Amino acid sequence: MLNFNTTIIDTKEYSEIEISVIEPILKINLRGKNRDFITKIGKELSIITPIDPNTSSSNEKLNLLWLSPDEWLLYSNDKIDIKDVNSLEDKLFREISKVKLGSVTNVSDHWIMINLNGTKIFELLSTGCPFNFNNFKNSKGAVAQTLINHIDVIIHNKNFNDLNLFVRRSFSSHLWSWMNDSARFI
Amino acid sequence: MSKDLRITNSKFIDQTSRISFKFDGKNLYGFKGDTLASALLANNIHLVGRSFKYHRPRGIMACGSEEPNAIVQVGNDTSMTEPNTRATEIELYEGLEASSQNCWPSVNFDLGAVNNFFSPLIPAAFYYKTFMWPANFWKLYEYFIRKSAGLGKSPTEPDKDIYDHRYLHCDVLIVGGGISGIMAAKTAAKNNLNTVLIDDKNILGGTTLFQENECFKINNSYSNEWLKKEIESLNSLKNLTIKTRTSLAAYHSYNYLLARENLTDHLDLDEKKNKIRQRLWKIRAKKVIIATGAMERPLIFNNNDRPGVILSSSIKKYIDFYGVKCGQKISLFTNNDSAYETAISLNKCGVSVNSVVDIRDKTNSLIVKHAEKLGIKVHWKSTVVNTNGYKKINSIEIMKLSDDGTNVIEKKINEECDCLGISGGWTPRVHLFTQSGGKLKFRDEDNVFVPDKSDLDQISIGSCNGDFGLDDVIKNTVNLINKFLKINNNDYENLEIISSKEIDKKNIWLLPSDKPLGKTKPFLDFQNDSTANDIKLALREGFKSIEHVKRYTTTGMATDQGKLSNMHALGIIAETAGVKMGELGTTTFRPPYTPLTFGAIVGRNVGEFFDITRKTPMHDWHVENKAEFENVGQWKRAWYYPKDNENMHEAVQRESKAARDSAGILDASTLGKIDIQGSDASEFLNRVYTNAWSKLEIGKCRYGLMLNEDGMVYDDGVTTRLSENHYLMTTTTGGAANVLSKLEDYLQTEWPELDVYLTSVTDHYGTVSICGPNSKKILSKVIPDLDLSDKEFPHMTFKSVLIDNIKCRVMRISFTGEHSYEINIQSSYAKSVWEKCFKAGKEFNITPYGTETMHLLRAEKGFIIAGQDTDGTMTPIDLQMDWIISKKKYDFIGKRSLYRSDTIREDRKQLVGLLTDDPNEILEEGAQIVAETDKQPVEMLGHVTSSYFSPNLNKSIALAVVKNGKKLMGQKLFVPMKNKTINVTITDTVFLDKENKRLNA
Amino acid sequence: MKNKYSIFSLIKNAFSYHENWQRAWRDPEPKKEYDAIIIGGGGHGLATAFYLAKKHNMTNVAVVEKGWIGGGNTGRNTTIIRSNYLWDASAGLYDHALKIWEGLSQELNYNVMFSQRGVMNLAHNLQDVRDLKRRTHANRLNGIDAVWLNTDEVKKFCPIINTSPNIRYPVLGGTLQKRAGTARHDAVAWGYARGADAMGVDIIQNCEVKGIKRNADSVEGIETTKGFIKTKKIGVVAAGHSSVIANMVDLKLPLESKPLQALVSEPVKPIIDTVVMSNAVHAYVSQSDKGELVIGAGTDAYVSYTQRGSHDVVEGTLKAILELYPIFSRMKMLRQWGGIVDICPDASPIISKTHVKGLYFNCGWGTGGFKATPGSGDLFAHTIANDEPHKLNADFNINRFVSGDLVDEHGAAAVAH
Amino acid sequence: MFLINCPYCGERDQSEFSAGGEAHIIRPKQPTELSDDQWAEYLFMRKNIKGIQFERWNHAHGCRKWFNMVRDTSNDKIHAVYKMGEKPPIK
Repeated sequence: MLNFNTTIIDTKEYSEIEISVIEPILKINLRGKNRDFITKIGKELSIITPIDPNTSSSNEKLNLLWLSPDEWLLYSNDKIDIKDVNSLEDKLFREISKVKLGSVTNVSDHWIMINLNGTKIFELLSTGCPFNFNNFKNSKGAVAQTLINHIDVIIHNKNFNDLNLFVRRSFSSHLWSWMNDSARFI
Repeated sequence: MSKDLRITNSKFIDQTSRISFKFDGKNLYGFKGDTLASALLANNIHLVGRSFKYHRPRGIMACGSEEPNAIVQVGNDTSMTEPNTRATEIELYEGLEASSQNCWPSVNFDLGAVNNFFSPLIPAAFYYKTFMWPANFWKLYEYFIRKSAGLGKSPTEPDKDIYDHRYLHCDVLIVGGGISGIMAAKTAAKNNLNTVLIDDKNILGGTTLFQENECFKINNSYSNEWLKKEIESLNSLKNLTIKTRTSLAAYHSYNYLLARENLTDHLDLDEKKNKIRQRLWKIRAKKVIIATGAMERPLIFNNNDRPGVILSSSIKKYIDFYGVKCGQKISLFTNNDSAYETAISLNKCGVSVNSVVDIRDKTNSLIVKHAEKLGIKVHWKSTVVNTNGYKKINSIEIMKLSDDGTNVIEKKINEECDCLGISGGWTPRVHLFTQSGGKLKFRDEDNVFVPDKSDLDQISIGSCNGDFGLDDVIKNTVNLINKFLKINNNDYENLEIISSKEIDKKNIWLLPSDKPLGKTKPFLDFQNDSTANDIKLALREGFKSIEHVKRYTTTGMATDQGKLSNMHALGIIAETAGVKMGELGTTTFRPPYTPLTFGAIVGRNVGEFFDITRKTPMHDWHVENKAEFENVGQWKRAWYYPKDNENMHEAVQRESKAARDSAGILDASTLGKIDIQGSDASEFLNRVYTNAWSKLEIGKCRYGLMLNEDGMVYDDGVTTRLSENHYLMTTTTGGAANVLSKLEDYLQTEWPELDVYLTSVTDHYGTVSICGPNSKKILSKVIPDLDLSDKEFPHMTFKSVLIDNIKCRVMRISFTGEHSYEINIQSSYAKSVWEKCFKAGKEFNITPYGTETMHLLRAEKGFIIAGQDTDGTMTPIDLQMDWIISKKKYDFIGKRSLYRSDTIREDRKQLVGLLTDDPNEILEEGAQIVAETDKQPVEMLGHVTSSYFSPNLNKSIALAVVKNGKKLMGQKLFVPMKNKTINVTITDTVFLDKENKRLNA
Repeated sequence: MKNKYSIFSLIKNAFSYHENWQRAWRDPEPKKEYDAIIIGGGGHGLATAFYLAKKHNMTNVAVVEKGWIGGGNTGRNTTIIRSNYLWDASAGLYDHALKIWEGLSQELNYNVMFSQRGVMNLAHNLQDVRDLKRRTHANRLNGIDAVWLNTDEVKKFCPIINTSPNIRYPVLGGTLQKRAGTARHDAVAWGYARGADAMGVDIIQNCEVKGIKRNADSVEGIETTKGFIKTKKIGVVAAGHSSVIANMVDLKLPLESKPLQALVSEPVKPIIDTVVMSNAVHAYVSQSDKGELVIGAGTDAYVSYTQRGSHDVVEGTLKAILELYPIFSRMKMLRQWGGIVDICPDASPIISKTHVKGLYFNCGWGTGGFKATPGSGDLFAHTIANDEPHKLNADFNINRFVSGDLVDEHGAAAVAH
Repeated sequence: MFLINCPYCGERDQSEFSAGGEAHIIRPKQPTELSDDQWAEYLFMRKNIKGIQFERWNHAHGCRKWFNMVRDTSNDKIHAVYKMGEKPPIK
């Protein structure tokens, strides 16, 4: 049996900040331009496809993040079994890519999901992120693609002071230690 | 500490807590609230440094960031010492050690002072006119010049302190916590604007904080008392953030500002450790309000640089704020009213004021009258023509001014004093405004530059906007803020204000003397030792623009950036050249406003965080197995795996041999991988690669070469057709990011009509590459139910399979020329698959190999590495890869460039193989290749791009690019090294297995 | 030359309180016509005029400058001078310049403080090593004094460099050119101006070129803020503004003008006695005679004529400085500024005729023009005087961008600064 | 550091973007028909304007979309941004 390794399996706590890696999480990249594509994924996932920039929509299982006018990131709320990832990927691929509506790509291991929790997480982010969180903070579901200390990240405002942050796997251990180093000084 | 210099009634100095410190090795003490400067003055120490050029004794002259003289070396720990620090800005702390700079052996006895006697020989820019003979002696002259130049000493050990960054976004940023800044902050915050107020001092209030004077009252209380209440009221405002000890360093366009917050510099030595020393705030403000105040100007006259000559307003701060007398017998010299405030403060504290020398005719503003009531003597229409004393001023010479102010008349009066306060009027601090691109206008009546136009959403208020009277400051501040923030209810309307108004103004940039100018030393730039004479010399020699004069005389280029000298330099230029100052313009003020430590600018991105480190899924395995790593871009790649105490060569020889004899395993996860989907995917590939793709069967792989539009090889890799409209493209490790964005660029801008979607999956897949004659056996153990027969699974095809129910893609492709497979699997399982392969390969002595061996193996087969065998100047034809250029395709990226007159030339540099006559001689990569050995300089035909000793061929092999190489097969050439010449022969680029038998072995 | 400079002239003038020094150059009004006009009063332009007069007896020449001479990139660069370039053409060009530098103070009777304290280029990865070794070999065969240093030798030559193998990108070695070094930038402009002026060249400051008058195939003169000036030969040496001039005659150049930033620290006693450049850990540093650390930052990626760049560039540069010199963390940035550099796609300059008769361009020096000043002036003067390039600048013609025969220096990973 | 208004994501810090040079230089549809001069024109020759310039930017660390910008290169003032394929809002 092959065993599963993620880059970091850890949770760190600081004053009013908790940082933890949550894996395995399903992540599927969806791309498409036309209306049918939008409605199709909505139907397949029973979720409204967010078409407003920097927004997302969710149901009890899944979150769908707007990444660009023709790109979305789908991810699961909870840890998930690989079989379920595969079947959902196959299903979507059949329904979308095969019929030339767009593209469906499994990126579950392309991204690592880091959860940030606590009242001081935005201070933590401000140590290396030029993004203006003043409004983002208070808008549940908001999505931001930006940089943290030169590393690309996708930030999903899951809940009040509860963020999911996505970073490319090969960068994740570097970002992890940088964030933990930052947290010492908050 | 000479008791009598410290008075006891200061509210700002805590005389109950004594702080001991060291200056020039002497143990001294001051109190909490002191700066190093105030403490030194309280200890009757004025002489703190020597000037840059003449090494003249210099003393404390100001009380803030404009201080030109009192710059000291703080600390003597080799890693923590800090040069060129202003004594006027150092808050006193327990354990502080400071020392004078630029003097030897000591500030009191400085050998450099001989320069002062040579000063007639070394006017401005003298060095351009001499040191030219004998020609080769400059090195020697320079050595001494360098030794005598420079101020403090750099640390010689790494800094132990920590620096940090923060981003901050706000509605309103207010720079400066003086009276107008505080009014602005309160108003903005009360109107629900997210407001930030910063001030470089440790407490708010500016100079009004200690302005306790009959002539300046607000609502019937002293202005300082009124302000104190206002400051207290700020604490209740929830959307106001106040940052003290924070100085604005730079104001860039788009209201992007940098501010440095000092967090530990004021703490006792033992409290500093493991804390952030300085934090750089990167501020984005919707609106900026500049309230940075004004600086007092000196006056320019003979020997105006002696220790004890201090700006009048600084004397006032030292007495009113720090409770320190700058002297016992103080004289004042002014061209405006503010010196009288100083006189009154001194008088109040029982310091005898000899007299005020005022260049104006008698004036009777409120404050002057008040001063005279107190019996303070005034020399009207007079000037100081000289000061006496060496290490400290001991007397001044006063003369009457002629009516036009150009001459001195009547007899000289000598006045003893131990301190001279000078006031040349005020200069608004417009530095930040101009940094941000704002344009200034010149106000003739009082000779000041004030803010005029700006493209940014900002205003200047208070004295930095040219309002100097208390009533003007308050009135205009209220109006400006209301307009700027678009509000109408303002607490500060209809305040009752008493404020002395300056009636008479008079200004003389260079005061007349009884001596000829040449015999005097009227200093402008105290730190760089430039005088009015130097300015005039520059003009005389034809240096007319302010920038020329500044550079020729170095005026304004010292560590104070000319805060005190710029205006006078301009004034004297204007006077001498007979132009209006307004037309002359100013020099550009460049960031930072005050010098900024490199540490603060860099923050925590040092050491491990200097740059990102990217790791593959198998990284830990490589570490456990003692791999040496190579940096490839930001990736850490296994370079080779030394056994016992093998060196790199030995390890690589072993790995290479094993890979060909039995089996090798390589971590190829860093290769870029792009998932391509869409009905036009094939057409897209046709356009980006040089070869044709439409006919590639599903399940097959193909090698592709990507060019730049200039026709030069850009990247390469194998692309696999997974299904009708689905491809997986691989790129080089270094090229991954650029290739993806380049392809996105073409899709979005040039070919929007194509139905193609790209998604990077570089990090999603780990890639295990196993090669060698036994790779097939190994794979069959790892994936038993996969038919590996050449018929079912031939070279350049792929299979989608499951390993323990985990999907993966196995490509049968080869970068080594061996029978080999690449397993692509989700990164989470890649390490596990790697270990599985390794275990399965044990019996075949499977050998992990790194990038170095990979390079050797591919070189044996003559496969290129883009970036090593190509350098941005090689076309596919140059690489002898004509076969990969589709003749049928109408167009692809870079095609047209291949047919330019110089790119189709036959005699370009072309990739060839090289063999050394001596098979054990390994060529140096980068070595040049020539046809003749006896000429110098000699034409270079090309160079060695790759070179190795091949254990499999048991001889050295090399790839090279050689002019006209294709035609030179078998030709003997030379590789000239420093101490020998190596004979080589041009060969084919494929050294091993030309028939590709091993691929199916 | 009128009032020759020397220690004796200084002593002599000391007695008259330096009140008898003559002007370094006149301040003439433009004549009606010149035999040649140089547009741009920077180092390159003034040098061109100087050599037109000195070597080609063309003294009826004017240099027109929009602002003040030497106020552009000449006075804004980090003054690094070296000739260890890869390609023969570049090596020939830059070493020609270096040879002139070696006697320039005497030639101009103006101390340009050319200080040959060596320039070191560091390697931080295996490809760096290959590229730098390749350059060193090429240099040696071109008769240029460049040697390869291993890490210990690097440390020995510049002890304050952090050569620990444990840093992110360890120093794997480097090349050293001992004849290379720095010079005093202002002095170069002023020295050439004084020299040219003495031979009769008119240096006309505050004179902006508004247009170029031409007939079907050749130039007739320039329109300026000081009126029309007639001439048959125009040499454009306008650096960042080259395209602005080119657009006046509907000529497009393969140039982009971008902000290049530099900074100096506060002065300190001697701490680094050479010039160190690094490409991979992008930073270069030297110490001025005044004691300031002179540090070059990179260029921004966008076109701008503002002489300002973005802060990220400065931050990135100092980050690299602290990686290589952790002892500088407490040093303070005193001044930061920007220049506008005109960059060619192949990071090599253009010294060339154009299809318009009598119109010549000297541009595209990118971040590395200062070092070439004397050579560039000499070769451009030759090109203008003879209407033919000198063999040393023949390869730097505009046509190479059409034929594809580029002199690709960054392709060859040479640091262009 | 500019504050750039990405036509898709809104105002973001300059560090999220990468500059792509002069805009509206269309890649020739039939390169093979061009003379060396015409091809060089497309490949290398640029207006490099001092003043109002139309240029390409990419929100590289955001939505990864390319878009056009109207910027005054003499003072770095951004006058407008618009999507690829759209007409410039300013002449």
